[in-house]
Amino acid sequence: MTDLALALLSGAVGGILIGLTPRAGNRLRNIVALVFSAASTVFSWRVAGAVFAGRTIRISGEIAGLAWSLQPDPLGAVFGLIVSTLWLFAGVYSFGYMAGEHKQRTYYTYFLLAFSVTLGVAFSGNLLALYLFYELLTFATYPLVIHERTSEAMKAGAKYIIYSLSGAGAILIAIIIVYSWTGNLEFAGGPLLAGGGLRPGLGWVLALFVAGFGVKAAIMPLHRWLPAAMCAPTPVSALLHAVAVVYSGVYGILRVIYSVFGHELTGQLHVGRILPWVAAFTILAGVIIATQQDELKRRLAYHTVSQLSYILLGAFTLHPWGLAGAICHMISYSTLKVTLFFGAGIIAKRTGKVRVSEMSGVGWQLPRTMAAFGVASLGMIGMLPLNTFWSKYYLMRGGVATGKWQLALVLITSGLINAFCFIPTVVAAFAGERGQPTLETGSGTSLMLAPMLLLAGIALLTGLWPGLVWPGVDAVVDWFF
Amino acid sequence: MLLMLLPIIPLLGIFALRGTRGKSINIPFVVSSLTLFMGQQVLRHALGGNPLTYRLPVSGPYVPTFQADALSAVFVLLTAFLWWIVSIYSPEYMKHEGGTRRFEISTLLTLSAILGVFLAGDFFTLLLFFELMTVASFFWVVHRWNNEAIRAGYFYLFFSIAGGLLLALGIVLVGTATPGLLAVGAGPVTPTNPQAFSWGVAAIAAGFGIKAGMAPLHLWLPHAHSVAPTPASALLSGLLIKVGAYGLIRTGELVGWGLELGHAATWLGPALTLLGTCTMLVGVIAALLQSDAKRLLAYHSVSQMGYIILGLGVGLFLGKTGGLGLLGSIYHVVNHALFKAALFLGVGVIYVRTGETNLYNLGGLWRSFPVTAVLMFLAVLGITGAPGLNGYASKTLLHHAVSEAARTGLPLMVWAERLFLLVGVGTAASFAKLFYLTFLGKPTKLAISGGTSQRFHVSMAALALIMVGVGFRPKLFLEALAVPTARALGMETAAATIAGLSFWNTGDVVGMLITLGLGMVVCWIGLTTGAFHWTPPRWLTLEGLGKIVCYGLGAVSRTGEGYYRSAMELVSDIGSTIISRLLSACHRLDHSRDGTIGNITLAGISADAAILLVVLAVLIVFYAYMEFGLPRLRLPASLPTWLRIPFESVPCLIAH
Amino acid sequence: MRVLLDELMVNYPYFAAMILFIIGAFTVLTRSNLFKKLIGINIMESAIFLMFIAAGNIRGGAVPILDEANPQTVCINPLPSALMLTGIVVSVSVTAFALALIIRLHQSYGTTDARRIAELRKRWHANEGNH
Amino acid sequence: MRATIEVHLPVFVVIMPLFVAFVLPTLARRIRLVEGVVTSTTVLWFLGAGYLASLVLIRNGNPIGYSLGGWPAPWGIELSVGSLSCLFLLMVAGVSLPVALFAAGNMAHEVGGPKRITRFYVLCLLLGGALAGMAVTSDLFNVFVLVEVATLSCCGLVSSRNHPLAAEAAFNYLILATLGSALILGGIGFLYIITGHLNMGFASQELNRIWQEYPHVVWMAVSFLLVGFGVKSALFPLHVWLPDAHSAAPSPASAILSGLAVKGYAICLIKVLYNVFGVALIQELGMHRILTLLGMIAITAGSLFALTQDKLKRRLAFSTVAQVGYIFLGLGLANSMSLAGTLFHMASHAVIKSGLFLAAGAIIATTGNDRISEMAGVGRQMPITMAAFTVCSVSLVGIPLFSGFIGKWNLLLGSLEAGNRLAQAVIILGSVLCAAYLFPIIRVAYFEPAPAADWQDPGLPQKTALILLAAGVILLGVAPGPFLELAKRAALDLLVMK
Repeated sequence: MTDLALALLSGAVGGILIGLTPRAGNRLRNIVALVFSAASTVFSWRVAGAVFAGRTIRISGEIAGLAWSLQPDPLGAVFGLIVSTLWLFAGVYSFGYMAGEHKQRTYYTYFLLAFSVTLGVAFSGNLLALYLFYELLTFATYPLVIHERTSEAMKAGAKYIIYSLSGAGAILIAIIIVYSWTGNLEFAGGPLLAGGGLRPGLGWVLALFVAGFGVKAAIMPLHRWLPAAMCAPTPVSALLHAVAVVYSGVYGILRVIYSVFGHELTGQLHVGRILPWVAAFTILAGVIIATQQDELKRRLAYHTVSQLSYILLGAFTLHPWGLAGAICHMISYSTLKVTLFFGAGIIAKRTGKVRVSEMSGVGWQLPRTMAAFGVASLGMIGMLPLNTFWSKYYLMRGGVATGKWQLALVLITSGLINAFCFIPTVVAAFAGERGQPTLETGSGTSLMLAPMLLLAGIALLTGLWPGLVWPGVDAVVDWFF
Repeated sequence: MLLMLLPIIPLLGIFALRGTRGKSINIPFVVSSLTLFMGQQVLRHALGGNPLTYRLPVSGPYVPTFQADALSAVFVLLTAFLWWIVSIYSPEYMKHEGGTRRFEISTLLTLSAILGVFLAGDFFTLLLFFELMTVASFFWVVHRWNNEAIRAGYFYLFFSIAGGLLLALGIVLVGTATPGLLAVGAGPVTPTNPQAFSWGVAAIAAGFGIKAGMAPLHLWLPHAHSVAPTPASALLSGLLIKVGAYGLIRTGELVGWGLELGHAATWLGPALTLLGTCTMLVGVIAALLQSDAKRLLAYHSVSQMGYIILGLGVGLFLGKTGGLGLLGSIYHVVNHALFKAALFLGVGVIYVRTGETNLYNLGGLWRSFPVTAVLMFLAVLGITGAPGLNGYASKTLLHHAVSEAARTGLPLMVWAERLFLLVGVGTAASFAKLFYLTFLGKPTKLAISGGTSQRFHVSMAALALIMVGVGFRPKLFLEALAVPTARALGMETAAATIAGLSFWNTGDVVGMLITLGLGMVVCWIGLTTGAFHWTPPRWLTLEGLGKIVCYGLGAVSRTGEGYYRSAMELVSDIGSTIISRLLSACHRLDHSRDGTIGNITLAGISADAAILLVVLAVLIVFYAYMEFGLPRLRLPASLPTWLRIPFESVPCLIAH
Repeated sequence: MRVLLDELMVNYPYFAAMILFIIGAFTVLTRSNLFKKLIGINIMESAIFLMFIAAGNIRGGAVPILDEANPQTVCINPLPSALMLTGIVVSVSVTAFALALIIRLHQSYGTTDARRIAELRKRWHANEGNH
Repeated sequence: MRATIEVHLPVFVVIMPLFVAFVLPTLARRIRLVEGVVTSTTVLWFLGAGYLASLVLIRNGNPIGYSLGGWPAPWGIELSVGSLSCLFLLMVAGVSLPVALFAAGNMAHEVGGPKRITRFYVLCLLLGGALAGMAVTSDLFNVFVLVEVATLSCCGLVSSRNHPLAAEAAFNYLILATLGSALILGGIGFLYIITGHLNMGFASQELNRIWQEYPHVVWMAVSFLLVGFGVKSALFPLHVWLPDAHSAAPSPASAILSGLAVKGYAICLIKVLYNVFGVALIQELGMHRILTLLGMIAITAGSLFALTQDKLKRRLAFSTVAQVGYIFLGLGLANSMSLAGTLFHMASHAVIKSGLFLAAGAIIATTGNDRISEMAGVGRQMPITMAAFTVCSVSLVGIPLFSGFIGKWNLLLGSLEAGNRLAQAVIILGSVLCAAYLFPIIRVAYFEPAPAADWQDPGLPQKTALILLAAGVILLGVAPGPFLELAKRAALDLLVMK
């Protein structure tokens, strides 16, 4: 319980502290940021450890007669682990990337605040707390989106806010309907709506939930804020728009399906049967659009859209294998995507190139960066020494086991299009003029490079030894099935 | 444990390469010697019929497993041997080509991957090394980093990735259809869901088929094999595509070798036969039309893989009596590795010194390259199946198998046998063309630079020696290696099948000689009429068809995308128009004052307010109508009560 | 028609009030002179007062002063009249306030015409915008 | 002594501000003293209201009755202090206190000279007294009188700014408000004609007994009252006076007008509708549907209008129009949840909107500009003001943990109970639009590049006022306990016919 509170508070306290420190003094600020995010990470690991050990950790209270609670279950713990671990990496990367940028204080303040809020999403124990943190996340990350303060950034920020708030509105309606049916919003006691049978309007509620959370999870017609938000600094794009923020949407959908409706009830609804196909459409359309983008970060953004639906697809199969695949993909995709974004950031920072068509020869200037980038690209295809293979494998198994073998074909096709999406970039980077002096010098670059290489290494390691993350996946699947 | 060590040795070699920067130590040679030696030591038992397995002690869904039975042993030893040969050859060659270190690294990496594939004990491990092999050998293909190389590299990589993905799909399907974990070398499985199993087997076969250059998935092969540096081409054609064959054999094992008809996927045998025949035919026809020596050899790799696939198909089709097919395939795998490597190495020698691989620019080179010419001639004899060389042995076995299948009367098999002979003629013709145009014919005007290194000759001679040896004692190899392999695969009857078989019977020898003769005739006709310069129309070649299909798909997707885009634009246009109209209407309403409605001028209050008041009034009237029907047209006949004042109810203070 | 006429004859104060109210409202809405608007308001209020007082009236009723001697006398209801006294006071204060405002507007704009004021204000806004 | 105070407390909370208002002009020249008196009056007032509320809560919501001048109902004027009255009294007094603090020492430039400051305070206190009276009275004619007092004070407040626009806005307001008053009086007249009672309780009993005999009169009465009060509380199509008046008034006056005055008329409407007609009759007449529809239109249209404004105070004024829509929507849904939501939203909106207007006033006074597009840099240079503004905005949007959420949540529950899906959607849409018109202000203030100007937070009392209001918003959001309790009790009282 103390761990839980500390995990949530560390980020917030750190953020406020940074907000109060004087404007100069980057070093001090970096130290504060590092210490508090490390503390938060450590505490959330402890929380997760306790959860996996089967202990119940709970903090609860009431607002206006409505109970809220924080009670991580294995799913929340896994999400918390992913987020907190990657936050540390992104923090270190930020030290390198943000050096010399403007408005660092604002950046780090909201960077840490967003950390707390995301952990709040992960550890929430009922729908109200989830909604609360979900909504707060929008505001905590808004200043990061508009960090550049250009008109483009401002527009993107407005788009982000409007999309997110509309989604939150849909969620609120759905929550209220659920509350009026059950009078209870807790996740802990099994699926909320499972006892009530097939009520009229259940499908609509599910659709509202999915549409609401789907905004952040970037389901296809609702994805447009995500590519726009790529004008944020790269660590933000990497962490928030590839992992934390978008995962909170995905997490919300997982919660709704497995904790609010329950997989049996969802399976009986028409909407529940349509959803896998929506995800499949997003997977293909997202990656096809991605291949046509010339700006690297936009390409990555559309690719994120596609990959998030992998997770959703797994969740929508309503099968243990599918869920295992979804959880696996949450873990593995995040490591690889962050690597890719880090790479894009290093390229942009060191060579000033942001377009794929300009990449020729970058590989010889930034050999290690591009190598890690290449490894991550292979992972996005789903090739074996990388951890995404396992998620893809279980996703396909889930699809096949529920009789929807077409889903497996969709995943295969998407893998191939992924190859078209990234491999030429990497190859072109090495195809150009050779013998240019390396640009991977200086402490700033090594601060960026180290997290990237480490993440790629983790991806390889977990790919070779999926047993490392399997207990977590297993625990989640056991929890819901 | 030692099994796992084998793929690790080359990896250690890479580190050694880092350590010996600048020193002239032939690390690949050292490594492959070591591998050959250790492989021989480790796999002795496996060849003797005692499979080895090793499971890594890790937890989780994936436990890497290594195993070695006779089949693995044969492939591993073949790999190590061929690598050894090529590593003698390559340092000299790479001096000419450049980028030796990169080449050595990818060579070692590929070696490790291939050994891993052959020693994998479960399908995940197999896939792992399969993908690793794809990536590692990709660097061979793009070694020159020019546009052509990169294009070929893309071709290779995307096809291989598709292959890997198909394998993954197959593993999923088969895994769903079978209760336990999928292990390599564990014999046939009994599926709980035969349909899923069939599809899974199909996907796996397609995945390996891509690697094996099986038509119509062979398109990448000629590009990749011809553009790589020659030692790499030798290994690509000699071994990498054999991984596909190995995979197909293992796929067959899932279904079951040597079972009676009626097992889980009976379609596999005929399907492989059909595809094998097509592959043979496509490869050989395309090879006849090539002018580039390396491309010609590459197409022949396709064609020869067709033989192997055909053999496997027939073996599966015949079931219990199909031992010859399987044995012939395995035998042909080994033989093809030997002579194709020798051929590529020979072409490489010529390329190093003349800088040319176009056949029509070469000629009369036997004077400058006497040793090479002799060794090449042996290899050509080998591939065409001339009696006395190794190709004859395996082709004879395969022919026997096909003939046996044709005896079942199935039209597919009958046609397979006929085409088998035809392909033999084609092979002979194209190699006659190769040898004639290169070494005989009009002397070339090309300048010949440098001297021939002894290393070239040594490596080629070693290969030739073995070829001749195998050619003269065909049964030796068969009994020493192929039969234990077949037995390990569950084909107990294989030994019995070949017991009565004699390679040197007149029928076969004469048949083969006739084939060779016909081939030479065809070659002569082709060269004199210029038929070999014929370029088939685009719709006839697979590549062209593929391009057409790709363009079509592209056009369709672009159109779809256009529609999608315009639909989205329409939606967003409509949305933004509505919103902006709405907002500007609000703005105008807010700022309009002193309007005029009809002839009545409203002053002081905005016109819209008046309108809204009217709207409100209408609304109220409407509701009133709905509730009471208030504005009744007919007045009540009795006293109008609705304005009567109830004095009775007024409490009058004064009254009290 | 007869019935309607009967009704009219019996309840004429109410119809008068109605007509007065409409006249008042019309004046308020359509006259641009601020004084006329104010007069319209007063007419409207008078209409309401009339309605109230008519409601309290009993035809032939006496003045509602308690007569100990003759308690059975029919009196008119005094309460509406009393209330309307208050109403009139309110109305007077509104009128006074409105007149004060009109004076201020006249001071600022130099006119008591609503439309003219609106034009002046628009110009003023435009100037502010330029500024 | 204590007993006496307790007995006379209901009338005290009404009389006290009125009395002080009459005394105040005698202190005309001593501005500091006037301010001190006003502030201490509001403190005392707030304490009185709080005490009254605690008494009512202790009595489990049983109303405290008080007969004015010792005449019992139905002959005398009766005051009745129930949960509804307490909530409203607390709201009025609670918001007046920070507003008085904010006004202290800050009014001279707004009203044009120190002489007029006293007038301003007199009008404020008169308005406060009238609003308090509306809360406690249960006599129909009394309602009319108080409405008129409030209207006149409101017009006075609007015109107290030394600006021709203010005079014009005040005149327009006066004309429309008087039209509304006439309608209200007419409506009360119809009620009196058929029931013969002016006391709400008795009139209600009588009305429910005989309404079927005079359905048309009842209908006319209810329409007159609706339109009359609708004009006064700026229900959407009748809101036209509000943006001008509220944006032209001095900022503290805007805060009171938007925060309190509009609610006063709404509370009168609630009392008349629910205490006189009763929920059954309202539903019988189909009134609830009209109210809901008007509320939904008001939410949407008010928000859209607000979106188009570039002037800060006008935008806030239109936001008030939208929020009034919520109140009417809740009235129309007519169940305990929605009524509790409405009442709570009323209270929270009073706090929020006065906070917003005060912050806006501080910003405009400092920067000398009321265009949103030129507010860049305010966030950095006036941190406390902008923080209060942000807290209030977030709350108005309805983010959990802030007071706006609770009202909207209950409204949503209410609409669910009423089975009105459209209402839910509109409530959410209103929130989204609210975010759309408030967040850009925050964005501009915090995140746009700032010009080099030396702006500072206002003085200590003003800062205190802003902090108090922001704290109130958070307090209502995090621990709404007694307030929500009062609102729920009041809702039940309104629904149960006595």
